[in-house]
Amino acid sequence: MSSTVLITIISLSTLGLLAAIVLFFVARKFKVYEDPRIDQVEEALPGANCGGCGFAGCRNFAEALVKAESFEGLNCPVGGSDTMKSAAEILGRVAPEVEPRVAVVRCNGTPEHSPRTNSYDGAPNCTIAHSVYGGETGCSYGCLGLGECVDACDFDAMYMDSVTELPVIIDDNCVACGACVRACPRDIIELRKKSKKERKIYVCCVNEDKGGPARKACKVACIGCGKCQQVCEFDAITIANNLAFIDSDKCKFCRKCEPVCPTGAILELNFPPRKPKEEKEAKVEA
Amino acid sequence: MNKLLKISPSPHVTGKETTGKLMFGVVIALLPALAATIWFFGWAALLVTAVSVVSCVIFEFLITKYILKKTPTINDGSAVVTGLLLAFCLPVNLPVWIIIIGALVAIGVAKMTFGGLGNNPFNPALVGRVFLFLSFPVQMTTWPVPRGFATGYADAETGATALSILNENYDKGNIDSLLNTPGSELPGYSQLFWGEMGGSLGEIAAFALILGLIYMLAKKIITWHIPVSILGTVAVFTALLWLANPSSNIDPLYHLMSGGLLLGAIFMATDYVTSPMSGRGMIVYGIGIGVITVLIRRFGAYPEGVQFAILIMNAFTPLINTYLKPVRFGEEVKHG
Amino acid sequence: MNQIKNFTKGFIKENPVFALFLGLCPTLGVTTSAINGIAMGLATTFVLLMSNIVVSLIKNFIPDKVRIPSFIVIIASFVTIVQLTMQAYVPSLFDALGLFIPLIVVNCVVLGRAEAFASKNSLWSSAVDGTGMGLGFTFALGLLGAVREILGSGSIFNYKFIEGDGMLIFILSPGAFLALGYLIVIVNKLGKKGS
Amino acid sequence: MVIALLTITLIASASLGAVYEVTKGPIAAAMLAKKNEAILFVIPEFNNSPTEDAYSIGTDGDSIFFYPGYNNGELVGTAVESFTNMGFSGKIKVMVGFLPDGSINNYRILEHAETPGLGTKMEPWFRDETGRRSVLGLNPGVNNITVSKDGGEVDAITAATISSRAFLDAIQRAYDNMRKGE
Amino acid sequence: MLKTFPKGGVHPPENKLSSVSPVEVLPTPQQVVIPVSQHIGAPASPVVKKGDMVKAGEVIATGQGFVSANIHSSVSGKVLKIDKMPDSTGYKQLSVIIDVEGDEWDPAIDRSETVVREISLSAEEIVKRCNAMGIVGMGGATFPSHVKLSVPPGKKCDILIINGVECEPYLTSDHRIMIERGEELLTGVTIIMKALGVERAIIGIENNKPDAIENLTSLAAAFSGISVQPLSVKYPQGGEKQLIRALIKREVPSGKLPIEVGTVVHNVGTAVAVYEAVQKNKPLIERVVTVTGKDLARPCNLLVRIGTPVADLINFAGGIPESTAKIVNGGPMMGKAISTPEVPVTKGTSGIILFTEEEAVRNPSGPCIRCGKCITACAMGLEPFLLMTLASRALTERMEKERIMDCMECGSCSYICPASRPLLDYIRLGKQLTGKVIRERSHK
Amino acid sequence: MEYIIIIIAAIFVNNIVLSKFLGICPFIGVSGKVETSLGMAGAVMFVMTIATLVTYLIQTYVLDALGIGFMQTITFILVIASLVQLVEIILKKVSPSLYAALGIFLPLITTNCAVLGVAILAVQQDMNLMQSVVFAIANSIGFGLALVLFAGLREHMDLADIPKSFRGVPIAFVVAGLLAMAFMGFAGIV
Ligand SMILES: Cc1cc2nc3c(=O)[nH]c(=O)nc-3n(C[C@H](O)[C@H](O)[C@H](O)COP(=O)(O)O)c2cc1C
Ligand SMILES: Cc1cc2nc3c(=O)[nH]c(=O)nc-3n(C[C@H](O)[C@H](O)[C@H](O)COP(=O)(O)O)c2cc1C
Ligand SMILES: Cc1cc2nc3c(=O)[nH]c(=O)nc-3n(C[C@H](O)[C@H](O)[C@H](O)COP(=O)(O)O)c2cc1C
Ligand SMILES: Cc1cc2nc3c(=O)[nH]c(=O)nc-3n(C[C@H](O)[C@H](O)[C@H](O)CO)c2cc1C
Ligand code: SF4
Ligand code: SF4
Ligand code: SF4
Ligand code: SF4
Ligand code: FES
Repeated sequence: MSSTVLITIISLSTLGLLAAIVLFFVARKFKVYEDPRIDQVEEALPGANCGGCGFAGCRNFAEALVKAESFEGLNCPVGGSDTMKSAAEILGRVAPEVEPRVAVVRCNGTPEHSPRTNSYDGAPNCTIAHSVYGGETGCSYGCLGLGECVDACDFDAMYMDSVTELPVIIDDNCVACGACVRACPRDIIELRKKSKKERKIYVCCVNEDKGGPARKACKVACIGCGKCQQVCEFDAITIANNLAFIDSDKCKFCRKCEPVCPTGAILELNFPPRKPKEEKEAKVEA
Repeated sequence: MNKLLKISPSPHVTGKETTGKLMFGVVIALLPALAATIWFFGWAALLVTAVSVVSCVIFEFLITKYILKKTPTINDGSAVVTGLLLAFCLPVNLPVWIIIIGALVAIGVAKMTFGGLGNNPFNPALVGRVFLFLSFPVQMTTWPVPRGFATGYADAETGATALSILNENYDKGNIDSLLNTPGSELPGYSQLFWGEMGGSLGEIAAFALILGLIYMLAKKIITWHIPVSILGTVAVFTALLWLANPSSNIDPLYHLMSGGLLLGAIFMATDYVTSPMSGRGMIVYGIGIGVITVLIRRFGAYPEGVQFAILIMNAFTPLINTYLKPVRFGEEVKHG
Repeated sequence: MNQIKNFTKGFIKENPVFALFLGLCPTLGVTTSAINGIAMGLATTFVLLMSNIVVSLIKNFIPDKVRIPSFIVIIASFVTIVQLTMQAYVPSLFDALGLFIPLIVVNCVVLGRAEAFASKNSLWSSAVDGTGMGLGFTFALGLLGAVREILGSGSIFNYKFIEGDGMLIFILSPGAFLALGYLIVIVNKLGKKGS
Repeated sequence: MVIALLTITLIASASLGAVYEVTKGPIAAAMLAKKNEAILFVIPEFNNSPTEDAYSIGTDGDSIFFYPGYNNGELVGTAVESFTNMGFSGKIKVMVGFLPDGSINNYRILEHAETPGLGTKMEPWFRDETGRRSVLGLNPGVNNITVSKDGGEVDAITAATISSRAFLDAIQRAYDNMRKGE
Repeated sequence: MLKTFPKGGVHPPENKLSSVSPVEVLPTPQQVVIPVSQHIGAPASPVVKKGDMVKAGEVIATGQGFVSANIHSSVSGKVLKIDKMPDSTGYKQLSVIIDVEGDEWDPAIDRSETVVREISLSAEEIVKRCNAMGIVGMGGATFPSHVKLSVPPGKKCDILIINGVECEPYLTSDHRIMIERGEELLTGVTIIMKALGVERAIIGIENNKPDAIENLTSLAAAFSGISVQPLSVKYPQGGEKQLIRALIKREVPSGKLPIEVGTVVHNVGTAVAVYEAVQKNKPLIERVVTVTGKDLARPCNLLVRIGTPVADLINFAGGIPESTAKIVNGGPMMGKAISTPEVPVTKGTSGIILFTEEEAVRNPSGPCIRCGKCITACAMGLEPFLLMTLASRALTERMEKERIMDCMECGSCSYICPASRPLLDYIRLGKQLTGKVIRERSHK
Repeated sequence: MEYIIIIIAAIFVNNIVLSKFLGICPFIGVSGKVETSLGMAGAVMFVMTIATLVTYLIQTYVLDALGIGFMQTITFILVIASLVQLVEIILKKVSPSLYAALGIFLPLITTNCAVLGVAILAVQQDMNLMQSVVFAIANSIGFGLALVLFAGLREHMDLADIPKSFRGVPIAFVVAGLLAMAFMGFAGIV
């Protein structure tokens, strides 16, 4: 072995040794503990940082998960139960099963149903419009049609229909993150339980006015007459403030309520056609 | 009254100023300089200007429409201003294809990549110019001498600009003799003022640029802060150098009127989009440009430094905007 | 793991330069011509391949605590070997790449791969991964080099196809940044369309 | 753990040492070859070994090296490794060959950081016969080898006057020091 | 040089079409709709029922808590119903609807024309009386006046400022009051001075109302401690912080009230209302409203009962012109567009302006060109362009740091912006978001 | 004067990031916010100065003395790696907030070309001890300047309307290109 090789070996080893020793002592002196599971959980999350969980980004949520006593109320809507399961596995806990949900727009105030009374000329933003005036129609509860919900959706699951001037949800893309629900200043959008074959039945109105004014503002407004509540056998329908609401967790999709509504405020979608009353069906779908 | 009543948040009246009118005002302010350059360089100058303006507008149209898929924004006139100013800092004998590349870079790279009007951190026309300067140094530093009307400039006689002559001679210590020798290559003050000398299109005639400044100040298109702080800083800095060593430096007046300083200080440093927004910020920005300009002119490799100085201070603009806020109400006068 | 996918991922989807934004200094620094870019890429590939192999061979013997230092020593050794070899047998290339040869040591791609892949996978996978990533890196550098050479010098692989000079700026530093910025967008657009 | 690290270091350093041993020769040879090739290029044929007969003069914080070439004992030319700090981007190193009468036989740029496409034109420019570009055959002792802008006899590279000045400065420096050394 | 505030401001065309029209009395309407919330603070709670007969000046709803105000019937007649009715924004609000029968007033009210100069009430009694009479600020904010008349413990007020600026274009109601009711006004000022315990009051009036300046200056000689100060014309000089700065060179710090710098600001209309409440026992049941517009047949100033439909006012002034595209309640810079002329006049209605299509249309907004004109225009020294961007991205933390809550919503920024950006629209949104965050934090 | 030239050259003329292409990864990675970038600049300055000092000593008194110059790369990287780890451990304890801000980038300083590059450059340019240290400090200031300017520009762009496909890294490169272009103006100042 030549002397160069020898010198090389000796000097490098000494250097390595020295560095190792210094580091060893410093590391001892300045030790800080950070839960390694936070990293693991974060890796299991989708990383969309959408805030659907209610936390500021995925890492924040991971920290919350690690700290949480139970997973009650903690859910990543984007990743769904699979993600929660793997997070639970990492932390050795059981995750609650969450039922998949999908957003619906509870307003049917198309120009045809709800004639325009004013024209809005402010900044195209629903919250701004909502805070300065009641709306372009006589209904001060309905959709303002400026698409703030659409802008909020990170998953290309919404668009504004130019004819109805209402937002439309593309069920296949919707991950039920709830961003649109939070964005809408009028609480028009709701996350409802997903059902087989994308079936939906819900009151497509949020107007709390009494029957007369409500009807005057919009042909398909819910007038709070209570007929649907009477026919529902499952206690799924409640009426409050002149407005009916169908609880998607209780609804059994029996379709009894839809025909009794005098204004057509209840919508049913993706059901097979009814035999005798086809005429009405067509009207609602239009 | 059969229409629907309009509803909107206040205010319900608006001022008369629009983006388009402001840009048009800048174009008007540039007309004297355009006239001067046509006077000295003939139709070739108009050709360069036209090519630049038209290609800027066309590029903006094509990019907004086909690449960004937005509604084209050429009506606001900002592309016209960019085109004009780009042309104004090019030599008159520049081949057309190079001008077109410059326009593409100015609009495509410096402006539209950032989302168009209002979003670009760097001055588009200057980016276009510096890009060309660094890409085609030979073509960008051959300056035809003015021959008046009607002649082509493809094969014109070329000469050095005032600043490049100075740049060659600072270290030789013969500046004062150069200036005082009749018939020396170095242009005199009246040439600087009226514009009969080599240089890029828009920079030669000081009087035309000053007319533009007066117009823009009168029309409130710009405020005094930026031009005054730049010119003031250059004057002070060069005066100090000159007083310390008159044979290796030229006097402040000469500095002010030569090169692209006036064009830059009046029209390019004042670009709204890329300059600070508060008065205090503008002054800091102007001082920065002044100092860097003189440093580059006097000590750097390039005879002229305004273009770089403005771009460098453009980079500082966001920081200036963050740290030099307007004076808030309640900050200045405390309890009376 | 599918070895073919493992190999090809480095080209577009996980391209160290275009997708992961790693190893950017040599990417910008040496790509004044296609040849330089490719040479740098291949030198890096060699180091990547060898260090991946060695790391995956000895992964079980290295305690966790000294994992990173050990990797660095291994990588640095291979870099020095490349350095000495190039200096001896291709001195002109060595001069052209200059400082960036020793800097392969700190190329995040190399250490990143050793740490993220080789220390967890088999010899064969690691070798495939190293080669794939290395060639992906080479591809990126070659592409950027080619673009800059074509625009900046009007030539490709030293073959001049226009009279006179190109757009000088592309040989200079601003051109490097600009070209890379636009290349990333274009490559990512094409990549998305492809998959 | 220390043992593992130590083992790795040991193996690494040993193999490095070995590679170094192997490449030491070729590296030195490559460096010498480069120099010899440049010398061969700038002075007429010789049959001594100029690198062995080399001598140097220190100036401006660096050194200038002289490689005299003899053919059968007769001086046929001197290759001078000269430098200048006046380049556009710092130092430029050139090898320039003088015939015994002091006229420039040929030159080669060894090292520089000038801008490609501008300053890099030094290599072909100053032996190009167009106009007054070429410095070959000029004698710095007789001719004024500065750029024409400065009143000299050589045309500067278009848009690269700085590099041209620097190049000529290196040549002049080589000549002056060669005369001084004699 | 006339006094003014130093920073910011704009100068919109004044268009004071009705400044020479004396105040006319609008006949009582057939029905009035009186909302129970016409002021800042808690809504009042109705004390009448359907079918009750009321006289003009009778309390129909009582204020809830300190910052609130009583509501009085402005007419005599029968309560038709108490129901939710659309207010000027189109949202429904609890209102008392009264069918007018005759014009019978509460006997306690002194309806004579004679001006009573002698002040018999003590400071506390004045405050109590204002509270009982439902006096709120007439300058636009409708802040209950009794609150402003009671100086909080620990604070001291040394000077009263009376706001006769009326810097909004078109509006002339304060102008007419200063000309026609100078003596009542000055007596009102003296009453307020007594309530606050100050020796000095300054009335600030913009120089475009020389007749008002002249009238008050000559009358003020007979009142001790009151002076009139002409100001140069610049919007938003009527903003209280700007006015204080212009008149006495004090700057109210961010987030603080004028009392912090030893002053209180009241509008001239408020001073007259205080006079009437204190000396004549008359509640706030009518007010002067300017009805104006370029195409309106007869721009005028009207004395109007609260609750009168806006349509009645317009009809009196010549009817809605065909060209009308927008109707604004208040001034063009700060007023609110109303969705239908059926809505009622309230205590805060200083003017009704009918805009033509040409004036009403907002130019399409373009990208911000960072011209800085909004910064120059903002009298609060804010950066509206930045606030708008931050608001549209809901960056509340940064908005708070950039002092969005200082914005007084004067609209100068939107007015001046060459790119027609809806700056104030977004700044309001930002203020809402930020205000919510701040409130939540202070609750914790 | 000599030191002034070194300083100006390193900060403006041959800016380590914009013209030498060293330390690009952290330049692109940690430049989102002005505050973080200031922290990063500080960390780099600290590490770079100490690293250059130590490596200079090792080069002169170990490698050159023993004639094993070829071991430069491996010894330098070892020294730098240990140093960074040292800084990391200490910072974690002393200023957790700064540590949190710099996050994963502290370890990245190890694999940061700037530190190793400057150490090697100082040796290559035959500088003496004092010159090397000044050189290191000047370069880290240059790094900091570029980083902070860049962070300011990126904060500005966060609020701008950048086309989707350019957001993030690509636009950062375009800005870096334009910044480098502006800095070309300093050519020849020293
Ligand atoms: C990007 C760029 C690189 C340059 N590189 C060099 C160079 O390497 N050498 C040089 O002498 N001049 C170079 N120059 C030109 C000088 O800045 C200067 O203009 C020139 O040397 C003197 O002008 P002249 O030769 O046209 O008289 C360069 C210019 C640019 C724009
Ligand atoms: C929440 C709030 C509290 C106030 N408290 C007081 C107060 O305690 N004393 C007072 O004199 N004025 C008070 N004011 C009234 C303000 O000083 C001011 O006169 C009022 O907001 C109307 O002014 P503007 O029209 O300029 O907005 C208060 C206002 C608000 C909004
Ligand atoms: C932008 C702006 C402009 C204002 N202009 C006036 C005005 O011209 N006249 C006026 O009396 N009050 C104006 N005010 C309201 C005053 O700030 C303040 O609230 C009022 O003078 C207080 O008196 P009050 O409580 O008696 O209404 C304005 C407020 C703002 C925010
Ligand atoms: C006073 C003023 C100066 C301007 N200066 C320039 C300029 O120097 N360069 C340029 O490209 N555009 C200029 N413009 C046009 C416009 O602002 C510019 O294209 C924007 O930077 C594009 O976003 C100017 C506009 C104004 C109003
Ligand atoms: S539609 Fe609503 S809930 Fe569904 S993904 Fe979009 S934002 Fe989320
Ligand atoms: S649903 Fe809500 S957010 Fe969406 S457009 Fe309608 S009002 Fe706006
Ligand atoms: S509305 Fe607010 S931000 Fe705009 S100018 Fe007025 S105070 Fe300033
Ligand atoms: S006035 Fe309008 S365009 Fe000018 S800076 Fe303000 S928001 Fe931007
Ligand atoms: S490659 Fe240089 S810092 Fe990453």
